[in-house]
Amino acid sequence: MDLSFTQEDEAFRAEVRAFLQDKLPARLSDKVRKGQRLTKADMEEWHAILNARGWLANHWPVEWGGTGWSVMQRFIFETEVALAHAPRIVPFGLSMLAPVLIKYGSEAQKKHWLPRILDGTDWWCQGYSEPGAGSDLAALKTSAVREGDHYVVNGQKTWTTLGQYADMIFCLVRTDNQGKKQEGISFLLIDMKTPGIEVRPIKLLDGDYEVNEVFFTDVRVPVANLVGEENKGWTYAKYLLTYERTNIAGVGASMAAFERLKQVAATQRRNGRPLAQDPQFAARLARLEIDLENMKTTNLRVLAAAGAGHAPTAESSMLKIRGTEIRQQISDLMRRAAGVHAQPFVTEALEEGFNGPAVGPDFAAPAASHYFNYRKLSIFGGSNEVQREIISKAILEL
Amino acid sequence: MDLSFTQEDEAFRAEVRAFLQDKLPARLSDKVRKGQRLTKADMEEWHAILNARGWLANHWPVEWGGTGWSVMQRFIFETEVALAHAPRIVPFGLSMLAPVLIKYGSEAQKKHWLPRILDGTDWWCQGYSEPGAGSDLAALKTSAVREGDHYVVNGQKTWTTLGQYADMIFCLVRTDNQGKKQEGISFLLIDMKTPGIEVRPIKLLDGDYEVNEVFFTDVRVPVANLVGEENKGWTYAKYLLTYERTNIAGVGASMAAFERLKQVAATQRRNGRPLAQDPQFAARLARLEIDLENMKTTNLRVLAAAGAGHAPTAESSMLKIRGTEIRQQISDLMRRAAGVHAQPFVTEALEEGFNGPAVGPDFAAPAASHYFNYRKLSIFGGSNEVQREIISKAILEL
Amino acid sequence: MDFSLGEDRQMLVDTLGRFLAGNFDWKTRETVIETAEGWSRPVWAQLAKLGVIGALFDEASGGFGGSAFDIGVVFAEVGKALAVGPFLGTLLAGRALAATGETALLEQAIAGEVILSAALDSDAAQGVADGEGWALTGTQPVVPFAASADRIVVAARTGEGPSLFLIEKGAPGIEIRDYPLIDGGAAGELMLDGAAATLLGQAGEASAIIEEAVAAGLVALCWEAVAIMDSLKVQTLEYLRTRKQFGIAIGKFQALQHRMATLALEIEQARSSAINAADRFAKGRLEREKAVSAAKFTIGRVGSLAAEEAIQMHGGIGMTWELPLSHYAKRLVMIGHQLGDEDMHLERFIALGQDALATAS
Amino acid sequence: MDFSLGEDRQMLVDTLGRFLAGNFDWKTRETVIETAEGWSRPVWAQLAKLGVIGALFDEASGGFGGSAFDIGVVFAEVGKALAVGPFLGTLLAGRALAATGETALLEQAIAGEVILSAALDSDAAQGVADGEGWALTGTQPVVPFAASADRIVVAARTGEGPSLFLIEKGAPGIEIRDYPLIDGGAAGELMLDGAAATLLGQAGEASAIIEEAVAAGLVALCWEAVAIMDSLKVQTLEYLRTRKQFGIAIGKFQALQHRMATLALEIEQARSSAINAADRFAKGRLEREKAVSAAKFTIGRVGSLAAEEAIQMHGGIGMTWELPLSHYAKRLVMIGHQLGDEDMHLERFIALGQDALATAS
Repeated sequence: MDLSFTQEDEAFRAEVRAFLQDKLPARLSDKVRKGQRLTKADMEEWHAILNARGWLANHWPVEWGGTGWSVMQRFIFETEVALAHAPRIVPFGLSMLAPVLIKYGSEAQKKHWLPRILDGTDWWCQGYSEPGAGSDLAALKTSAVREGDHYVVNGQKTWTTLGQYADMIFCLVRTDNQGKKQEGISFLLIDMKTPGIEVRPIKLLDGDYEVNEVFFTDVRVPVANLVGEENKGWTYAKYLLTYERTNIAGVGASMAAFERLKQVAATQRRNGRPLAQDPQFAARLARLEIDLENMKTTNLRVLAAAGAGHAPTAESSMLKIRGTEIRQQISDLMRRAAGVHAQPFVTEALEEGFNGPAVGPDFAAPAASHYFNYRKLSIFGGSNEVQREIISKAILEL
Repeated sequence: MDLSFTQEDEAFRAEVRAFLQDKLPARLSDKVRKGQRLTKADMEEWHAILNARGWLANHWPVEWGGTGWSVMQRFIFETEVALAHAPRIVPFGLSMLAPVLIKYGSEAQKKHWLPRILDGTDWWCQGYSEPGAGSDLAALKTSAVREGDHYVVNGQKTWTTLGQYADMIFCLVRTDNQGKKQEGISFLLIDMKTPGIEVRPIKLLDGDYEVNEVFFTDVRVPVANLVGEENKGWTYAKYLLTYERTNIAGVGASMAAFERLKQVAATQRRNGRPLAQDPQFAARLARLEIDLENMKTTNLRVLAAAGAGHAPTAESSMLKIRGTEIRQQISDLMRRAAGVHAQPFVTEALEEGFNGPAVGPDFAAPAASHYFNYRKLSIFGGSNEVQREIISKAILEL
Repeated sequence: MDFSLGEDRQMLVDTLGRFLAGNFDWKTRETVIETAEGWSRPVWAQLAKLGVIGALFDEASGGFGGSAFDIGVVFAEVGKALAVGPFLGTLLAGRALAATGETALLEQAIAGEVILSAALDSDAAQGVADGEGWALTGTQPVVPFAASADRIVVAARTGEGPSLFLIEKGAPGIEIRDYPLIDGGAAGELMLDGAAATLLGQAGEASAIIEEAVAAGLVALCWEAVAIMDSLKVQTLEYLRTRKQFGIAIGKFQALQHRMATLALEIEQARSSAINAADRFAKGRLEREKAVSAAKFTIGRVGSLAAEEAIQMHGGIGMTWELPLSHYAKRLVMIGHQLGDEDMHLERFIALGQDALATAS
Repeated sequence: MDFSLGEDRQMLVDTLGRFLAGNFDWKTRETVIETAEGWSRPVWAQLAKLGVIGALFDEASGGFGGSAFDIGVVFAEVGKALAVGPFLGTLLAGRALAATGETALLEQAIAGEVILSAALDSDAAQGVADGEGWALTGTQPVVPFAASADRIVVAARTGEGPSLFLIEKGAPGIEIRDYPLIDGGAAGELMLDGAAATLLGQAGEASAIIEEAVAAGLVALCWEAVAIMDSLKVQTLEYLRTRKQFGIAIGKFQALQHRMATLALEIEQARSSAINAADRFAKGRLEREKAVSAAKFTIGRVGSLAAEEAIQMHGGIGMTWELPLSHYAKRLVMIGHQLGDEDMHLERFIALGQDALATAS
């Protein structure tokens, strides 16, 4: 039993920190820290910086541009990046499509698409959910009918995050209506500029645009854009859903957010004393700090097991549930800390370079928006109810 | 909207209080207040006192010995009796069997059994649950086969509360194995002295004996002891389960227990101050007080609706859940308040007249035992899970 | 004991409910909250005509009601329709005006001719005598519909202690930084720099008046909150009955059924707490304050649960602007932030209990 | 980073586990807890021979282990078997003896020849110098296996401050009111009336030693608790898979499945907290104390949940004395009462955090 990081790991951490110190633009980390909205250009900028350093695709095989890092190194990297308030890297191409291509794609597909993911040529988005297929993803209906060298795609996808910026979308489509619903699904890569595609933004309850509906009307997709075999898409989709979930708890992001919360609690006052000394708030804060410390160690235990060759399966579901609960609780305490200043909805304050008169303490401006927005964490990416089903079946054998 | 009791109700309350002041033996209320164990004689003594006043069967029709009280009067009575630390009246004959007899029994049965319930001739117990039929009560297997003027009963009942004192048991038995399991159940009255009956005590986790297994081997029961029609027992059982549930929340008992808890919190010290000023304990106490106040009003709302002719159905399930949760939480805080003195298991201290050296504060002796014993509240009487099913189906229509 | 509203109050509820359903439907609301002022003056004028504003005040103050139950039922209808408008500011300011004998102004407000608001944090401003009047300095945060108000009742500390003042729209020394609210409507930071003000009542005597006005505001918010919870429950049950996944209505999943049962139970507890607050309002100070703090704690606790569960059970669709549900959830959570949150009222309930003990002993 | 126990420690675990399974099975336990002393001297002697007691102490003190992880794994096996015996008293007293250089006595305890206990509430007794020795007066509550102990380490306040003493069985001025415990085993109120005592270490210097010994005790209790939670989980899952109601295994009911998933998740969190406590034990005081308080808070919180859910899901049968489960549940809840409960450790965690801030600034 030894929970200390190795000397090599600590040296690696120092290297990551030095890099972040050197290369992470203060303009970007400042926006992230303040909870301001990132533009497409902001995200592309950070993507390019990481790619230049060779650390972008750190979980890919080395031959395709990976770093060969251990799971522990990847954990350290993710944590440090989050603690430094770096922008989140959009995962759709890099962490979702790429692993599928690497495992199931043709040589030609890998050679064509992987470099373009690295250099940012293609901004990818995900076409999984449909209005009638949420938790029950396999119930999807968007159809792809083979016509010569093309599939003709009709249907609708939804909850497509950042689809408004995307050049490409990877889609689960139905190529066969016979048999079980999990059979007859195929995995297609579709150019967003193809005629017949329409992207409609979905306005979320916090007023933000980050998800979209994507409509397909007779969209012609070259057969070369089929990944793997026709009707085997469910296998690839499941692989994608279980791949690289060691960082699903978002420990780094929660640590960074919690540090900010702690600062707020030390300075923001209620009833004549800092919130950190308010009995109820102090108890909420302490419980959260303890939960976070516990989750961090649970995460490390899963990583250590993964490093020893035990692929985490349902353990990821525990990390997903507790990780999102903690992230939501941090945002919950932030909004509580804002007091009456949670109500003002000064959206300009969420934009870079906002110079208007502040309304309340600066952390308050995005507090309620974040709280409401983070409701998504327990819904998307496999709802926490679905994760409980997985735990119940896979770990508890009920 | 007017939540005050009427002048008549207040006069009634005064009358009840005067009676309790006058007639409730201090020896009994003292034992109840201290959480000591009541003997059979203790319970019979209070039963007789109430009967002498004519208030024992207050929910029966007047012609059979009832008082004609309104639901609100009954609520006031139950509350005052509990606040005065009177012993609980054993409900099996008085509140469970009697309503069934009154509604479904023959004239002869009523005339024979009801007066004996009042005067305490028969101590009744309940034969409902079986080892394989708990929440799924209708799965019961104890069989009664007609042989001439008798039923011959074989099988086993369990969780029979205070069966060790009982003269009589009312049982659900299977008289027909055809058709749905709810059909083919009959309602039998069985003399506990009949040959072939064996009562085995079940020791509970707190060391106490209050429930039993009852075994039936070729027990011959006169056909005259069948209540209502053969194979219609499920109807009577359901009636019994929904009857007289307006007091199911146990508001009076919780109020009395909470008052005691408040006294404890005001005097018992931790970290150099009374528990009532300990931030965590004070918050637990305040939340509980608020929950109790809310439940009290919820209960009164249900009563007022019942008084206006709306029979409470699934609302009782809400009261049962929250009522037992609150009662359990009070016992939980009592055990927490006992600190290190929750561990000592000085069972002598639970007996009347205990004069040995006290171990810790006097409230501590039964604190852990009660906490563990009260786990039953959310299990027995229709588990809280079953109550949630009822709410979901009957109120929410899911 | 009587839990029915009574005939007059039931008529008020019916009238108001019908009016809002007809004149403040969802489309209207969507339009109104995007306007600069964030509320509808014509709707307000009609509400005044219907006697809705007068229902918040007693006859001695020019109103037609004024009991805590009157306030409760009006705000329940506001909650049901998710109506936006200067309801709370009018109630708070009006109670203070009534308590200080300023019935003439209050009557204009009841008639809808004058729009009121209130800024009742007496630690947020100082008042000094200035000739015949007073000058106020300080910043009062998140004053409801501040920019729309013709008069604002402002609490400020003077040499004599907490005092109440009246300020007038556009008077020198007043600046308002106004903004929309995340739950609809608008408010503003009221920045006072020697603003000319009229004293209400006696200097230094405002504490009890403020406490009573805030207690009325708390009753209002609690009833509004319970109505919103009811609405969230109905919307969620409807969704659970119709939304299908894995071939069946998701309302058939037992895990969700049990959570909904718990939520329904908690909402009944919240309703009871709001009834208690209204019932104790006319009782002694300690009983009133304990009950309103207990209620605000309860609706804060149950409110977050109801909002979070309603969204969670809807899944993604519950997070969209398009679905009214998300706006009900936002309003409910934000009620938690008005006039003291769950934690603050729990602390206050504890402190009031200790006061009671100290008084008793 | 390495979460494996390591070869030696794994061997200890295996040996101890096998021994307890063979020599302290459920029947033995049932017999032992009904005896007057409430534990088994022969079993203890064998444990000593196996080196289990020595594993709690380092080599300098005559032991063969002594790290927090050594302590943890021993108590985990104790928890798994629900073993009763003077484990905690030996650990607490032994750590104090080791810290004050009393290794000779400790070695006898490690050999099983002397039974130790500890009463470490320095506010519960006073010590005054009495010739060459000291005299102690006061009452130490719930001292584990007090009546069985040959020597008890007692904390008491002297003119110099908190101090540690050793008292001997049967010495004048000592009275023990002993009793069984609801979770098995025994303890006693240690009533001191001028009892003759030997000073351990320096008078007034005991605080740090007591804190470190209690921290070791907290690590022990946390690991014991997690093992009990594991056992409750396994027993409950087994019951859910086999108990049928309404024609199917109750483990097929989704509401119970989701609750078990939550419980399993919480138990993993509790395990992590116990690991953290052991890991930080050798670090600086503040890190150690924050971690042990965090762990005791966590196992208190999760412990009640696990005990209550395990009983609830079993239904009536879970409440019976006959089923081992109920005894696991009782022990788990009672661990919450030893060395400070959940609330007290949360308060302590908050206070330590504020100390840290004060030191940092």
